Amino acid sequence: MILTPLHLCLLLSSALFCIGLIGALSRSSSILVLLGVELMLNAANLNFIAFWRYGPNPAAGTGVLFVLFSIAVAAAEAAVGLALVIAIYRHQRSIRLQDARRLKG
Amino acid sequence: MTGLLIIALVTLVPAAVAMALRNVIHSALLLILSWAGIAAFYFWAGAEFLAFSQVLVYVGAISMVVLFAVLLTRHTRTDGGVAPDTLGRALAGLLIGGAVLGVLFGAVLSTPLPIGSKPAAAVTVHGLGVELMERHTIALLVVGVLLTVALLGAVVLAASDSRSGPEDAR
Amino acid sequence: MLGSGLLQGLKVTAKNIAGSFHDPERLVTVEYPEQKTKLPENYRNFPFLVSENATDPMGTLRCVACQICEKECPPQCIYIEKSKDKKPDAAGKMQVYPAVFDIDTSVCMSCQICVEVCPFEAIKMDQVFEIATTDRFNALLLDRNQLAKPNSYYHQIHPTEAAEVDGRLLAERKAAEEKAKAAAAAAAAKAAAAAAAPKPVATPTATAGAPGAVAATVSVAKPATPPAAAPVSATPPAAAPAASPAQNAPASDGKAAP
Amino acid sequence: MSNSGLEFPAPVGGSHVAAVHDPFHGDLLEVSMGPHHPSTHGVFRMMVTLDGETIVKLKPVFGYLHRNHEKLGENTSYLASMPYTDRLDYLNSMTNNWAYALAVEKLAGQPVPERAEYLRVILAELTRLLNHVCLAGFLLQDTGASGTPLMYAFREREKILDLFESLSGSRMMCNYQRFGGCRVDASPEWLAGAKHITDNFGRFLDEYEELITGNEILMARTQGVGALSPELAISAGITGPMLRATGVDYDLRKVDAYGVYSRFNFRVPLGDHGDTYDRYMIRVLEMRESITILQQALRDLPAGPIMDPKAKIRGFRPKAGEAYGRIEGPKGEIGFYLISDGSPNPYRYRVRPPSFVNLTVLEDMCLGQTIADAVIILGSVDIVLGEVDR
Amino acid sequence: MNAMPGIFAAATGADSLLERWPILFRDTVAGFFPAPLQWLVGSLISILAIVAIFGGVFAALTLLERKMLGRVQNRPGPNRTGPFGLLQPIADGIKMLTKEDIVPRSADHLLHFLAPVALLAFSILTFAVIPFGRNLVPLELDAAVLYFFAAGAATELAIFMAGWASRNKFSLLAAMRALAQLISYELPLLLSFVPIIMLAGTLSMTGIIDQQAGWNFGFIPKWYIFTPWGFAAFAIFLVAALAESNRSPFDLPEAESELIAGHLTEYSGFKYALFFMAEYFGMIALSGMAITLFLGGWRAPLPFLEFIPSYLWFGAKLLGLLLLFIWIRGTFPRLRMDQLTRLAWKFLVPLALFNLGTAAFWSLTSGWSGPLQLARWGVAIALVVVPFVLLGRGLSRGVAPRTYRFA
Repeated sequence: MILTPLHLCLLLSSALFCIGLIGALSRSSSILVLLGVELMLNAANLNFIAFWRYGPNPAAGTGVLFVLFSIAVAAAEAAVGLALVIAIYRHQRSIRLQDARRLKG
Repeated sequence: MTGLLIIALVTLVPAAVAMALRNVIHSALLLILSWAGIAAFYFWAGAEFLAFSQVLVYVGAISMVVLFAVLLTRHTRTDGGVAPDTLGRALAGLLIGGAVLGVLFGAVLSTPLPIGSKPAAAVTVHGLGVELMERHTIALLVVGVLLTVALLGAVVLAASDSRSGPEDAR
Repeated sequence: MLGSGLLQGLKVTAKNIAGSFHDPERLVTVEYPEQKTKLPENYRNFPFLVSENATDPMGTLRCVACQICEKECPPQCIYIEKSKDKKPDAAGKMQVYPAVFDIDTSVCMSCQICVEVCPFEAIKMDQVFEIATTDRFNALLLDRNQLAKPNSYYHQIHPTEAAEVDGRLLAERKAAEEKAKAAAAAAAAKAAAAAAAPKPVATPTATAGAPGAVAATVSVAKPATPPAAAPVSATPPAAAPAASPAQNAPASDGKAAP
Repeated sequence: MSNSGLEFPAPVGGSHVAAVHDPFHGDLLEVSMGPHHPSTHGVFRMMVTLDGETIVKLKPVFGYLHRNHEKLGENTSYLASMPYTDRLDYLNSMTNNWAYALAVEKLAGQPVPERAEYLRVILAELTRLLNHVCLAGFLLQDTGASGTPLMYAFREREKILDLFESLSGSRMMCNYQRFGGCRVDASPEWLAGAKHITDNFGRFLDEYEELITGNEILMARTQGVGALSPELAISAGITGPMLRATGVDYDLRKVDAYGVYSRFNFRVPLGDHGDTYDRYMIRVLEMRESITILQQALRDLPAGPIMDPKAKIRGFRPKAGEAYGRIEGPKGEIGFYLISDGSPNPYRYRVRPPSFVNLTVLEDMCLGQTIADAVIILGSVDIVLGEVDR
Repeated sequence: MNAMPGIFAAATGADSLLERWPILFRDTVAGFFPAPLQWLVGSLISILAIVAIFGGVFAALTLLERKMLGRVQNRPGPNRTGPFGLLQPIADGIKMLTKEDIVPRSADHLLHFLAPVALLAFSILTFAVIPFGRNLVPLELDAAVLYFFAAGAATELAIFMAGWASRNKFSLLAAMRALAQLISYELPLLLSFVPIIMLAGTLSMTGIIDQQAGWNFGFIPKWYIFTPWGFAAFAIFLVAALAESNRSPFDLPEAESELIAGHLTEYSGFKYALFFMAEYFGMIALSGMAITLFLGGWRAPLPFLEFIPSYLWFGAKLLGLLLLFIWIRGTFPRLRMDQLTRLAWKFLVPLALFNLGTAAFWSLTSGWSGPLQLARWGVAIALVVVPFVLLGRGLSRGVAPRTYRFA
């Protein structure tokens, strides 16, 4: 079989996704978990660009626009997520996820 | 093709190391490098506008927020990280991650994909703008509202109770 | 309106930038090693010892080693050892002189108290301020040879004060001379009365000393002139042989006189 | 003493340097500002506990410049202490000299000739100009104004220092006042120079105020910062411009009317907020009042001797007794308390340093402010470490 | 196109040898190399030229700043090294190079080393898209403006690295301040030039400069600063640029009276010099950006001055802006952290948003002429001034000159 550039891009993005996944699953620091999620999101964005680049109609720019929106959402997610981390830290004096068991602050 | 490989290296290695390090600050800085690598990928793929946006948003903004959060939530300066993760947890993570990786790789490699023939007709900023304002107006508005709400929510969450009184601060 | 104060401030600094190119009031620094400001006459730095003339500074120190300054010096940076012998001073009177006179200028705080308490106008404040050395200890410890400066130098750095001091000294010496004359006259009368005079030494030196002092004050502008030097050089023959055995002689002599 | 009380510094070791955990404030950071710090005005140290940038605790640590001044004074003659007083508040040696001379004159019952009294007023008011202009410069330097206001202030200070130098022989260590008068008489040229400087000082103040007083950044930085209540100021013994900035009308020049101050016509400016801006502005206004005093004094300066002819330089032994001499120094009430046992040295020699007393309320003013404010609050207290540590 | 006459007038200047020699030189040198390498050689020449020229400008600027601050403060400034102190930068450089490089034992050595390097690298990156003269753009990008700010955004990251890696509390506080400052001022900085992009319709620097070609009435250049909204945007940009480049009165991360030297406290020798270099490079780059966006780039202010080569005009404008920065530094006290952020969020951001509206109004009314033109100016000025006054009043609430009573 032939390894096309698209293949390579997809492999890259899936590797990145898995790194993010492993990080998110195995770390207990909520900030690192958040960063892992962020990485997975980025991996998804890579896919959009890869398919836009090698897809049938690169001129449409839909992939780019999708990633643009995705970045915006990721920014919002990061802001809210980290605000949550800080709020949790205020209550629990810890950013370990294991410690944040109570829903009530 | 070598370009792509270098980009993959710059993206994957820091990300992997970042996920393994104990020092959160180092992790964050390495992740910034990884994000920069992703931006390089966008640039390589011909989406330069996206590359700059990625740098601006991730390197310029999200990284700052992350670093801020790390600094604000440290116990003392010395241990940037938190208590060590349990081995079982790490193993479970690795296992699941490995499994997913295997499935994804298998899927990608077993799929015949069209060979990218035509060179990318680079989208101009102007073209993007026109498309954004004409075809995706609603999406743009929604994202704008989302961002505003997220900003307000983040402010409310982060600034919530520290000064309001002793009953909140335990 | 917001920002008006800021603009005003910018205006002032702009005025100063422009002024620094034409207005000496707005470029006030002095390029030190090339330019120097004129030191005011009262400026003081570290003390020095006044000697009557430049050719023989050690022989003509006004200091009589009374040690008042040593006692009064607030940081106690003066160290004096009295001489065992005596030398005639400017007025011709036999005086003790400082065998050792050290000032540690690394300790001295230039307060001028030594000058104020000195009854003999022997210690004055210098104006040399470029005294930085690479040696921390020895170079800053000044001995009497380094400290001694002639009266003419004193006149150079503090003209008005020096003139006043010299005038006062002169007057004092005149008074002393008259007193001595009166005393001599009285002594002479006494001697005449007693019809026996074994000690005519004191009166000649006193009379010889007074003109010398006058000459020294007059010839301030031209140091080490023969007239100034003459009476001084006339004295050493009396002082130089006066070693330790001779030292007690006049004292016992003086005591024996009355 | 202040409400919070002045604590003597505990030995500070490495353990203080760790972050402190406090459930009510989050993570606290203890920062040692000084003794080597650009804006602690000498070797002063503030152990600051920070919540973010907000100060939750401030401990002043001083004594790095302690020179045993008071004990030295008891072991030297009365006159020999005079040059040491120069080194207390080394910006204002003339007023230190005066306060000490006043105490000794009270002790010995020594009268002072009128010309000397006038000269003392002239020199004290020049010193006030010098000190306040320095303060204005340093305060602005503390707010980060790149040295420009400081250099303008120093430009004017230099002129006054030149005056001092040509009169007393030294720019800062004047050692000028004596028991019963002054050391050197002022020549007519000197008086003309003083008049020239006095007349031009107002113009400089106008320019300085144009540069800075209306500056929005300065106002935002100083207004409402480090406010001091009049009650606390009185109970802590605060004096000088700092007290008057809180609105308390207390000026020794009016209260004691020592020397010939009763003959001059001047006003005492009062603040209403007691904050840093008030402390700064009170000083600026005091400078303007000083100018009017100087003009009157230079106009009315009588002829005559500058030293009481009966005054003794050598062998000065006041009769046994005690005396407290105080004047309104530029920083506040500077006083000397002396007990004599009839010997050439004082039995007890005590200084009441305004810098030190004014510093006691530092923590009260700084709590709840940010670390940047602490610097300018300290600047507005106007301390000189030579006087604080003695 | 309304810029056509301007372009024709410029053509006379554009053809002169003076104008074209940098490009000619580059192409000639590159021509000696085989064709595949020409691109590389050309780029290398550009890079070398930028580093050399701006290295020189940096050296001159350190001297200029010290001289000018000296003049502000009634003193001549450095004048001992060489004639008029002109060799001072060289002396400084030698001193910096020969000083011992001290790294605190407990510092994070790698980051401590990386921080100045990264900072300098990021600030040099920003030079890549600035048009220094006609055709003198090192890198012609479609989204050049975005590139510029993406590269610039990374600089505060390096400051954070420096502050955190030093393991000094003052450095750490400085790092926090640097982060807060970046987050606060990125927004007004970006918002301030959005109207420009809106009206120019392009993110390309050359495009923006082309839009500013020509003169109204033959002598008022069509630069964006000469419109009400453009002027307001310029002011906002300038304030935000001061904050972004950590210049006084926004030099909080290195506030010497509070944090000793902030993030620079634990740096010495050459690394310290690198920080300085980066700070000045950042200042130069932001000034260059301001020139491009608001001051017509390399264009001459008057038609008959076109014969002067464009890069000299750029240099003159750059010098003017840098002098303004130094002048401001010599005059103003520093803000406090909370005031700094308040200024950004409560004043500059709303003002920039209002300004966006003003620019939209300006764009919509571009057809108005005659008396309507006057009305257009009036409304636009009102749209700029009224929010400024109102927001300014809100910002300076509780802060006013006081009157004092006398006992």
